[in-house]
Formats: sequence, C-alpha cells, structure tokens
Amino acid sequence: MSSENSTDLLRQEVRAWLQENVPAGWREAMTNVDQELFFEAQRDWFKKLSAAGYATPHWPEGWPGGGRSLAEQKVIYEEVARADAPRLILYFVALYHAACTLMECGSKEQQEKYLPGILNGEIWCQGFSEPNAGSDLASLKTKAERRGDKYIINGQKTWSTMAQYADRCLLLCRTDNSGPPQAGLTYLLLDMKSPGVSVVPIHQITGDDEFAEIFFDDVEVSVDDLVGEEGNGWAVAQATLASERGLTLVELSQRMRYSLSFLAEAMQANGTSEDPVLRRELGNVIARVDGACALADQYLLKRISHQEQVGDASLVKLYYAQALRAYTTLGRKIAGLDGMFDPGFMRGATQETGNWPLDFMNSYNWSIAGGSNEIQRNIISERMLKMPREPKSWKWEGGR
Amino acid sequence: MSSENSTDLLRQEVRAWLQENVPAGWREAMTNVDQELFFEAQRDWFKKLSAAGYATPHWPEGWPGGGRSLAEQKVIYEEVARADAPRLILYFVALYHAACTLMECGSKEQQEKYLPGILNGEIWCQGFSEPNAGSDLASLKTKAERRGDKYIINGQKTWSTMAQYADRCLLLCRTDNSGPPQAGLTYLLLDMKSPGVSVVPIHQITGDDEFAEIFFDDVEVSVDDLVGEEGNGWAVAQATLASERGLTLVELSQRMRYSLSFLAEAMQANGTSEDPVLRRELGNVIARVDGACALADQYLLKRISHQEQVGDASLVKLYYAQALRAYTTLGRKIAGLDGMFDPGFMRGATQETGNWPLDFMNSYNWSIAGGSNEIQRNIISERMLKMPREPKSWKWEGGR
Amino acid sequence: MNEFLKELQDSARQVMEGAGTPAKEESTWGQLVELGWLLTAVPEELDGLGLGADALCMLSGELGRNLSEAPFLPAALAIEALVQSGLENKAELLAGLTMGGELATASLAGSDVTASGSGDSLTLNGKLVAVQSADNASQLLVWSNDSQCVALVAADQAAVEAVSRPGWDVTRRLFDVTLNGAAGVALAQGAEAEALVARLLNLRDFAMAADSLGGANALLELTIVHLTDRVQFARPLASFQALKHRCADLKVEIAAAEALLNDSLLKIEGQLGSDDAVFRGKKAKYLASATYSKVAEECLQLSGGIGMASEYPCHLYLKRSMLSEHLGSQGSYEADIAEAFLRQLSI
Amino acid sequence: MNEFLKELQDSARQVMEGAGTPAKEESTWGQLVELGWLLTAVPEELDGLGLGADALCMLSGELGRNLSEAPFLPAALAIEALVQSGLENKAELLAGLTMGGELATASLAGSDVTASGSGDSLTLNGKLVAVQSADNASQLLVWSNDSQCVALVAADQAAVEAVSRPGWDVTRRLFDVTLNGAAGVALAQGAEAEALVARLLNLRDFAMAADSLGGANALLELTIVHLTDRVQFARPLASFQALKHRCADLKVEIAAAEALLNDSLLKIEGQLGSDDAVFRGKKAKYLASATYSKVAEECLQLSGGIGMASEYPCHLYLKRSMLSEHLGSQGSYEADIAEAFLRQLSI
Repeated sequence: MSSENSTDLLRQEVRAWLQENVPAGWREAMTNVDQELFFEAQRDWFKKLSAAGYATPHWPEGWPGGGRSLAEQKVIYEEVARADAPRLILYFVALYHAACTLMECGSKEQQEKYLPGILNGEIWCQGFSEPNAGSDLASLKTKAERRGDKYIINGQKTWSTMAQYADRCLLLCRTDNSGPPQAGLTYLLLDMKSPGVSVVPIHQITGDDEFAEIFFDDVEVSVDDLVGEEGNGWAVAQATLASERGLTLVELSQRMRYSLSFLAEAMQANGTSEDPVLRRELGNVIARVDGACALADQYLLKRISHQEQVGDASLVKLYYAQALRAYTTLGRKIAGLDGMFDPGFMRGATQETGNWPLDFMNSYNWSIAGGSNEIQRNIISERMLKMPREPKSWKWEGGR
Repeated sequence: MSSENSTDLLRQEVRAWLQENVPAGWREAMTNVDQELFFEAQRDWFKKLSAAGYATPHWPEGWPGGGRSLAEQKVIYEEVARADAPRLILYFVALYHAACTLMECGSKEQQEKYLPGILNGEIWCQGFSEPNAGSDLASLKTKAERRGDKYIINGQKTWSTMAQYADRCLLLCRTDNSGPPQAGLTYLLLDMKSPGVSVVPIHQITGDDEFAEIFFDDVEVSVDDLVGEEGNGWAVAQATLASERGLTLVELSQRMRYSLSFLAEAMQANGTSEDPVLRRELGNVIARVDGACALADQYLLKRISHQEQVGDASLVKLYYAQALRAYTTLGRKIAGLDGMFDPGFMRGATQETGNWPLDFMNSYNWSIAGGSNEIQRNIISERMLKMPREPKSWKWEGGR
Repeated sequence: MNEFLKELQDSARQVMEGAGTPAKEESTWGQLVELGWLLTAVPEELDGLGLGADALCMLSGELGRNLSEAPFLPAALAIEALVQSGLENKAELLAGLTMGGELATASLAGSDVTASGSGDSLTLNGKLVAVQSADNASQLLVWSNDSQCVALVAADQAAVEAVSRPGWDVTRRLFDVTLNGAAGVALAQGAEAEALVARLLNLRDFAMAADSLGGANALLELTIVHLTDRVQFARPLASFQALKHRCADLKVEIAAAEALLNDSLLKIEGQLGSDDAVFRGKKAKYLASATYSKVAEECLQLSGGIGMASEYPCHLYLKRSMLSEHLGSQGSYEADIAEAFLRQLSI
Repeated sequence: MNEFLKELQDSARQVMEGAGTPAKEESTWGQLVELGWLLTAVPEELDGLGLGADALCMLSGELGRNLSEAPFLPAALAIEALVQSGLENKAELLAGLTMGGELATASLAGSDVTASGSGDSLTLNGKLVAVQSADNASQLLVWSNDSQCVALVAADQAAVEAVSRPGWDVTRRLFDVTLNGAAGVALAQGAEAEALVARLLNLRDFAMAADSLGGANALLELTIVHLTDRVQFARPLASFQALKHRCADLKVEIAAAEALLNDSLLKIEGQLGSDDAVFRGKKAKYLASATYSKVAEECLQLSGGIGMASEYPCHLYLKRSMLSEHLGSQGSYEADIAEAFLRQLSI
C-alpha cells in the first residue's frame, strides 16, 4: 500500500469520526460563557479526541495515538479544520510544547514523571516572555538562583496563555548575567501551585483573558526539574518553540479557508454579496487565503522531506498573519455599523467567530506574538535574502 | 485695498492673459516631436511669459516681473496650472535655481554677469548628483583643484536635467577630503562650452531623455566663478535647493487636480466610469489629490507667515509623490490593455499626458529624485517626530 | 486657524487633558457646558459666540484627542438646527441647551423616521440608531427619512423608547431609539428642512473629520513615546528604521487630511450645506476617517503586546476609529465623491 | 517539483542565462525548438515527452526570468490544441510545430472572431489582439468568440492581415491580426471546442502565472544585488532596515504565489479545463500577476535613479508585468474568483 493510500484511508477514518463526534453547536455554546463551562467543554473534547488517538499523533511510537508520520499528522489537522472542530487551546502547550520538550531534552525520570500527567489532562503554560523581553526574548531577567538542590526564582513573566489555569509551567530563567544574553539561561519545570507563585490575568482588548502575568517571589524549584543543563536553556527553548512548527499553521490556514464560507454567507445574508466592490475584495481574499494554505502545506512537505531552509517558517507565519488581517478586515467592512455593536466574545474559537471586529483584533495575536511580523521580516531579509544584519551594538547618535 | 483683493485682481488678470496666450493644442503638438520643435515651443512660451512678467515673479523688486509676494506667486502658479499651460522645463533651473542662488549667495559681479543672460533665455543645468552620490549628496567626489586663479575639474555628474542643451551649470565639487563629507564642498559656475566638458544623455525608461550625464576632464573654471567661499559649497547648495521650495509643488499639485478631469473623461470615454470599483477608486484618488493640494497650499502659507518647521517640506513632497502614484495607477487600470500600446511620449508635459503607463513611470521622478521618499521619511521621523537618527557610522556585522 | 481659535484650542486642550483619557461623560459634560463650548456656533444676537464651523471642529478635535464620551457633536447639531429654525421660543430653548445643562441629542448614523403633521403637532414614527447618551437627553433632534421634516422630540414621553446598545467603542454610549407616534415640534419642513438636513449632515462630516484627526494625532504621539521608551535588542524601538518610516507614513497621512479639513473649512465659510460644501465635507470626512483607521491599525501593531492589553488606551482609539468609519459609511463616500465629481464634469 | 523537472529546470536556466536578459527571439527560439521544449506536453505516443502542465509552467517561469521574447506560450497553446484535436494529419503537423521550427501563434488576450463552416473548410472573420510574433508564424490558432470553434488558420493567405503593434513591453512583439474571410481547419467544434477553449485558457493562466513569478524572482534578486552593492551614507543600502523589510514583504508575496501555483498544478493533474482547474488557474494567475506588478513597482523605487535609466533592466520587468496584468484582466479575475466561490457555496 502506497503512503498516498495510507493517508487517504486515515483521512476517511478521521473524517467519519469527526462527523460523529464534533459537538454540535459548540460555537454558539461558547459565546459569552463563563470560564467553567468552557473548561468542561475543553475537557470533554480532549477526552474524546485522545481516546480516539487524535490528540497525540505527534507523540512517538509506543504512546497512545503516537507514531504518526508528519504526513499523517497533517491529514488529522486538515480534517479537524475541515470539520470546524473546537481547538484544544487549554491543552495545547501541554500536548505540544511540554511533551515535545520533555521527549527531546528531558531526562528519563522527567519523562516518566510528567508525560502520563499530560495524557491525563494536566494543563501546562509557558513562561518565556517578560514585560521587557518580548521580541528580544534573550534579554529576559527572571532570576533562578541555585541554593543547594533548589533554584530560587524571582521575577515576572507575561503573555502566558492560560497560565491562570495551569498546573505546571515551562520556565525559562536567567542563572548567569556574565555572558552574551542567550547564554546563562536555564530551563525549569515549575509546579504552579508552589508557594510564591501568583498569577494575574491580562484583560485583553477583545474582552477575553486567555493570557496572564505570572509573578515569582522566592519560588523554589528542585534541581530534578532542570531540563538539560544549567546555562543551556536557550537551546531547550528552541526545541519548545519548534515543537509545533508548521503543523499549527497548516491547521490555522485550513481553518481560515473553510471559514471563508462564513464570510460569503454573511455577505449573502446582508446583501453585500451583490456589492461589486466587496465581491472583488472577496476574490482577492480568497486567493490570498488559498496562498496561505498552499504556503503552509508546502512548508510542511519540506519538513517531511528534510528540505526546510532557514526563513521558511517565517514566510509561512508572516503571510498567514497578513492574509488573516485582510480576511477579517473584509469581514469588518461587510458587517458595517451593525458589527460595531455586540462586543460578545467566543472562547477558544480563535479567529473564525463571525464577530468580525473581534476576529480582526484577534488577528493581531498572529502578527505580534510568537515573533512579530517585524521579527519575521528581519529573519527573511537577513537570513534568507542575506541582507546585512542589524548592528548588534547601537549607539544613540544625535538625540531628540 | 486688502491683500485678499489685490491677489484677486492679479488672478483675474493672469487668467485673462493665459486664456489668450496659452498655445492651443500644445499637448498634441508635443507628442512624439523631435527636440528641435520642442525647443522652439519652449522658447516661444518663455518669451511670451517673460514679456507678460509672469516668468520671474519670484525675482526681487527692480527686475522685470519681479517683486511679487509669495501669495502673488502662488496665484500665478495656480492659474498657470489651471490653464494647463506648458511648463517651462527648459528654463526652470535658470529662472529658479541659478537666479535665486546668485541673488542670495552670488557676488555683485556675478549677478551682473549672469542674471541678464538668464532673462535672455540662457539655459542652465544643475551639477549636483553623481553616480555614487544620489541620496547621499554630501559624499560627492567630483574634484576641483585650485591652480592659480583657476579650478581644474575632474569627475562626473549625473541626472542633470537638460544638461545636453545647457549653456551653464551650477556645479558642486569637492575641494577638500580631510573633513566630514559636507565640508570641503565648493560651488562653481561653469560654462558648458568649456573644453573638457562632455555630455551624454540618459535614455530613460519612458523613451525620453531629459536627463544627462556630464563628464569633466581637466575643465578650467575661473575663481571669479566661485560662489561664496571655497569649502562653503554645501550651504550655497542648500540655497539652490530651497529656491523653489513650495512653489513647484503648489503648481504640480494644482496641475494634478485640474487633470483629474482627464482621468474622469477617459473613464467616460471608455465606459469604465460605470464600473463601481473604478468609480470608488476615483473617489479615493480625488480625496487624496485634494489633500495634496491642501497640504502644498498650507505649506506655502506657512512659509509666507514664517512659520515653516523642519520636515514640513518633506510632508508635502512625500504626499504629492504618493498621490501622483495612486492617480497614475488608476489611470493605468482605466486604460487597460489598450494603454499598453502606443509608447509615444510627450515632451515637457510632466505627468498629465493621458498616456497612463508613461505618466505612471514619470511619477517615480517625484518619489526618487530631489530626495527620495525614503529620505523624506528619514527627515520626518528623525527631525519632525524626533525619533533617533540613523547611526552615522555603520559596521557590517555578521555578513552575508 | 486664526490666533483666537489657537488660544481657545490651548485652553480646551488643558481642560481636556485634565479630564484624562478616555474622558468620561460625567466628568466633562458639565465642564464643557460651563465653559460655553455649546455656544460656539450660536450667533451673537442669540447670546452665542458667533463662531463658525472651524471652531466647532477645533473643539471636536480636542474631544477626539481625549476620546471624550460627552455627546458634544449631537448636542451641537441640535443647537445648530434650533438656531436655523424659525421657532418662536428658540432663545429660551437655546438657553437651556447651551448653558442650562440640558441635552438634546441625535443619531450619528442614519434615520428611518417618518413624520406627519406640521408645526408643533408633529407625529413621528420609526427608528434611530447610534443615538448618543440618549438616557441623559431631554430632547431628540430627528429628521425624517425623506428630509422633509426636522423636529425636536421630547425624550420623556411614553412614545419614545431608548434602549442602550453597547458596542466595541466604549467611548461613546449609544442607544437605539424607537418612536411610536411620538409628538414633536417642527424646526423646518419641506425645502427648508431639506436644506437644513444637508447643513446638519455637512456639519457632522466636518466635526467627525476633526474628531478623527484629533484621535489619530494623539495616538501617533502616544505610540512614538512608547517606541522611544521601549528597549529591545539594546536599542529603543524608535531607532529601528522600518518602524521610523512607518511612523513617517502615518504622519504624512494625518498632515494631508488635516490640511484638507482646514482648507475646506476656510473655503466653505458661511456656506455650510451648499453642494460645494457637502462635497468638501465628504472628502474631508473620508480622508480623515480612513487616516484614523490606518493610524489606529498600524499603531496597534507598533505597540506590540502592550497594545493588546485593555489597560493601554491604543484599542480605545482603534475602536472609536472603527465606529467612526461607519458613521457616514466610508464605502459610499468614495462613490459619492466620484459621483459628485463626474456630475460637475458633465455640467 | 519532482527531481526530473528540477534537472530540466537547471538545464533550462543554464540555456536561458546564456541567452542574456532580455533574451531576444532570434537567439532563443531556434534553441528552444532544438532542445525539444515544444515537445513537453505532447504525449509519448505522438513522439513527445508526455510531461504535464507543470513542466510547461516550469519552462514558462524560466522564460519569464529572462524576459524572453520567444513566443513559447502561444506556440505551446497551438500544439496543445492540435494534440487534443482529432485531425488526421496531426502527427505531421505536430512534427513541424515542435521540431521543425515552424511557429503557430495565438492571441494572448481576447478573441473577437466568428467562424462558419466546418471541418477543413472554415471561414473566419474578425480581429485578434496581442498575437505574439505573428510575422514569424505560418499558422494561427484561433477560437471563436462563442467558443464553438477552435481552428488553425494559415498565416500566408491574403485574408489574413497582421499589423505590428509596438507597446511598452518590448520583450514581447505583438500584432493585431485581422481575418477577412480567412480559410481555416477546425480542431474542434461545438461542445468539444468549448471544452478545448477552457483547457487552453486554463493552460494560459497557469503559464502566465509561472512567467510572472519567474520575472518577479529574477527582479527581486537583481534588486537585492543592487542594494547590496550600492553604498550611500557609508553603508550598503541593503543594510537599511526599512528597505530590508520591504524586500522581505516582496519575498513572502512571491513565495505564497509560487506555493499556490505549484499546489494548484499538483491538484489539477490531468484535469486541465475542468471547472475546478479553471478556478484554480484564475486564482494562481491573479495572485502571481498581482505579485509581479507589486514587486516590479517596488523594485523600481528601490533601484533609485538607475532604475529610471533604460540601460538597467528593471523597467523591462515592470513593463512585462504591466502587460501581463491585462492579459486575462486582473479586475475581472477577482470578480470571477468571488463568483465561482459564491456559486460553489450555493450548490
């Protein structure tokens, strides 16, 4: 049986399963709900999906659902997008970032200690960004001081997704200030219930609060929870960041593509589909969204065939962010004045809620977080197009 | 009589004169003509205009046509634009750049020697830009070496408007390499018939050749033709560059505004005025063109009332260049495939020929020459918005 | 802007800066009444300041800068309508609306109202959307959908129902208002009403343009401060050329829209509502509103993560700009501008 | 792209690079015939290479890179039409058109031709625009404006008049051709002709997309070399972040349009001309052509003064991109794409 056929069969199987199992009307059910109901829905969906083996296709052979090729993972993502199934945003960091980091860089003891918990639905968050270390992550300052067999943590993290609900945290800290910024970082696994940890949700401009700040006041972490070696945290963090590279954007761009029908239906519903100007803009958006899907697909195929080149991932993310902006901008135009009312939001629905101003504002998550558009442009121009790098040192000349 | 009334009277007078004197059908007559006919037309128009006193309104009291206030000059420019009169592009450098430089920085002897010639129709060109000194004018290398009472010139200038027909040249040279780039520049007046001067027209992408390169091979210039002091050329050049500041863009933006009717007529002629998409784009272009006019007007009013601020001129030029690009881009869309044929060009008509691809390409003259859009953005961000300046020294770090 | 207006602007800015950003209705409405801002466009013979649309726009710009919640624009429209009317007791009514702290408000968007009757015995039916601060109003300014009637409607009658309609823009409190056979007093009818509606919408366009540019300016300034203060990669963000150039592009857009607004106000003086003034008003509103949106969208990106947090005011400008875009409808303004231009051409 | 195509591309690039930029017709046409490029899409049973649309697009991309004047695309369309036809002597005709150096050309834009008669006794009337290299052609591929007839028309008959129509794009020599009762041979009629026209236009869209992206890539590379070499303010221009970011934006546009083209070619394999393939072709052509124009416009600015000189090739790309935009009409493609999408939705 060729691999083509094997993915075809998988596709049929997943599609049939999703058809039976995606909770009907989950979007409506998640509109303006409180956190508790949302959690319950996420928990239920996680249980279903992992029971079917579709929550962990990227885990290695031997784990439940694991051992899938990238091509098979892609099929599962595509079908999940096509079925407009809920995203597992509460478990995403656990299933991808935490699991992949543990598998790639964790000790055997760490793997045995934490991976079963993840499969059981433990929630993880990521503690990387800080108020003064966003685009420039390497400049982070949260301090981990070794005292005997413990690290003592002091400092602050921000923009941590779902941190207020997390059981554990992937924590990147500074243990040494003497070298260049990327050196002296250390990667720890933190129990969020440890004394001295406090979490403050960030109220977002959309009304949601899926991000939070985490404060550390003399928090203790056992050296057993050190991943890799002290001072080698930057390399471990790269493994974390690469853990979902490509797959997420395949899923998201496919979701965007399938949700084009929402846009078109909204146009038909309010008559704007007869407006020649908005129609042409729709044509433009369709082509760009298809371009985003094709680019994400191509990137994953390159990864599968080990032909990934530096900058490729940046192209995908930058184009996706821009297509999403164009798409939600058209949505705003279509909704017109009516769209400016009803600031209700929908939990866990990412961009495709049909509340266009909300979707538009959420589109900035993709142009700012995870390496802003500007950072991607730096990478593309410097590392792909080989244009000279920005100076590493900079002196203020002239002045205000 | 209030000054409002005095400009109103002038406006009526100029308008009536133009109505009688603008050569009918000059656009058609200048399409695909050879240089000779174009010259003749320019000469005739110059004679007429200066006889009426409208060629030199910016000259001081005492000179023919001179002594007009900026407000009056503005009226004349506006009316010339409104009447769609030919532009005096052959004499522009002489009447503005040369004359104003002489009046502001020239010696009495130089004024007496050269100004009457300018009134008589001598053609001047400007020798500032060099192949490696475009945006970075201060880095120019053309060398002037003092030997006795002469300077010996060696080097090359480029993008000199109409240099191949010029009698004289405003020449900016380097006499000293030891200091910072802006120091050590010297400003000379050159007879273009001097031995060792050779001129090579630049074939432009539009088919026109209104620019030329000038080569200097041991060319002698008398010290009598030194303007200001040796080494003080940068300051003199600033006077040259400021000589037409504001006025030209008032005229050009008004021309663009009046020529909107060409665009609309073209739309009506080929039926695209019924296309709702192109109609809306027309609406957008109209608003932007009006914005460009208002901005140019406001700038001149600020100059008149001595309230000009650094960066103001950059705002005007950058917005004009962008509005012109949008305007000619719409023209291209309207012309469609038909517009891609007939590469005929029109001499001296600047942007408003109705040959839209030509006009579109000519619009780059305004975004590149005379301080590119990028230079204007530097000025606006650094000097107006007070953002930090680009580093004055730069080291290649990393590498390709 | 003349010297007098500049002084007025300086003092208005001081007042508004004291009110904070966003400036809440309760803290600014009383103050602006007290300062006589609502007297701006009232003629001197009616005890007003006799200033023109440019003064009203200047104040709108200051309110836009500070994201003011106060219903200054609808109140000014109602006052303007009253000034233009032949109502007998208009001096008395004006006194209440300008200095008495009473509010007459109006829809900032479309009207779908029919009117029957005449004089002080009008009957009005229909719906108004985007009526600002209706809960605080004693009167509503209403025009019929055929522009044949402009009326004042008392807000406290049973036939008037106002329902709060919260929206993304929290700096303007909007209401849907239903008129179920509400009684009203005519300010103008027939051709006079038509002219008055044109005048009011024209004034609205100019004031909205000014509000937009006030906001755009304030937001760009705020963003440049942020870029200057925030250090990444051991440099202030403001030192990155790619960001500098984008700020310059925003600056030039604002400058052109401002110049167009000011130039238009100069040129239409005294002819508010004429075809020419309406055309100019649409161009000014279109360019200003498009500029505001562009500035707000870019500044959200330039602000990075902090811009996504509700505590930072960037999003308030963005949401106000998005709402303003739809008050008057950008898309149709482009078409209207082209339409008016092509019509002129064929004359 | 598979390994075989990649090898073919490497050798094609070598050949084209030898031909210079722009590659003149006289120096490349013979060469590409000799190399068998016109055999690409001819099935193996007709002595061709039996490669698909992807191979044709790859070659179009290489020709686009080098601004080739050779009429490869119209020739390939004529050959494709012949292959699809049931003509008895098609093997013989194909031999002449693929390896014999004979050229059958076609319009790259619209057709306004009517046909009467059938089989080998057609009579054709009307006008073709944008027919490439018509002076070198022995045959013309023509389809009627109702798509009910696709024909080959001998170029040397008196009823065929070709007039050179020089344009801004000097890299393609275009002609207007008038058919005054010209005799022709039908390649397909009726429903078959309709399907064939759809197939040919679909192929044209894909090939034009590839040509556009070849040009866009070459121009961006050229521009980056220029920016790297040119020093101003004691730094290479390529070190200015504002310019770097603009180059990155162009790169990402090109990458997405390329990915879309390649993905489409993969997905339509063997179904050229189907509704789905036509929809994909329009999207690919639209995105590629819009990208080419954007890249060319930006690169002209990024090149500064040198870009305005005819000796520097930037303008040749710009002019080719401008022409390509109108071959197939961008504006209507946007509308077509929306139309097709909305239609799918309502099924």
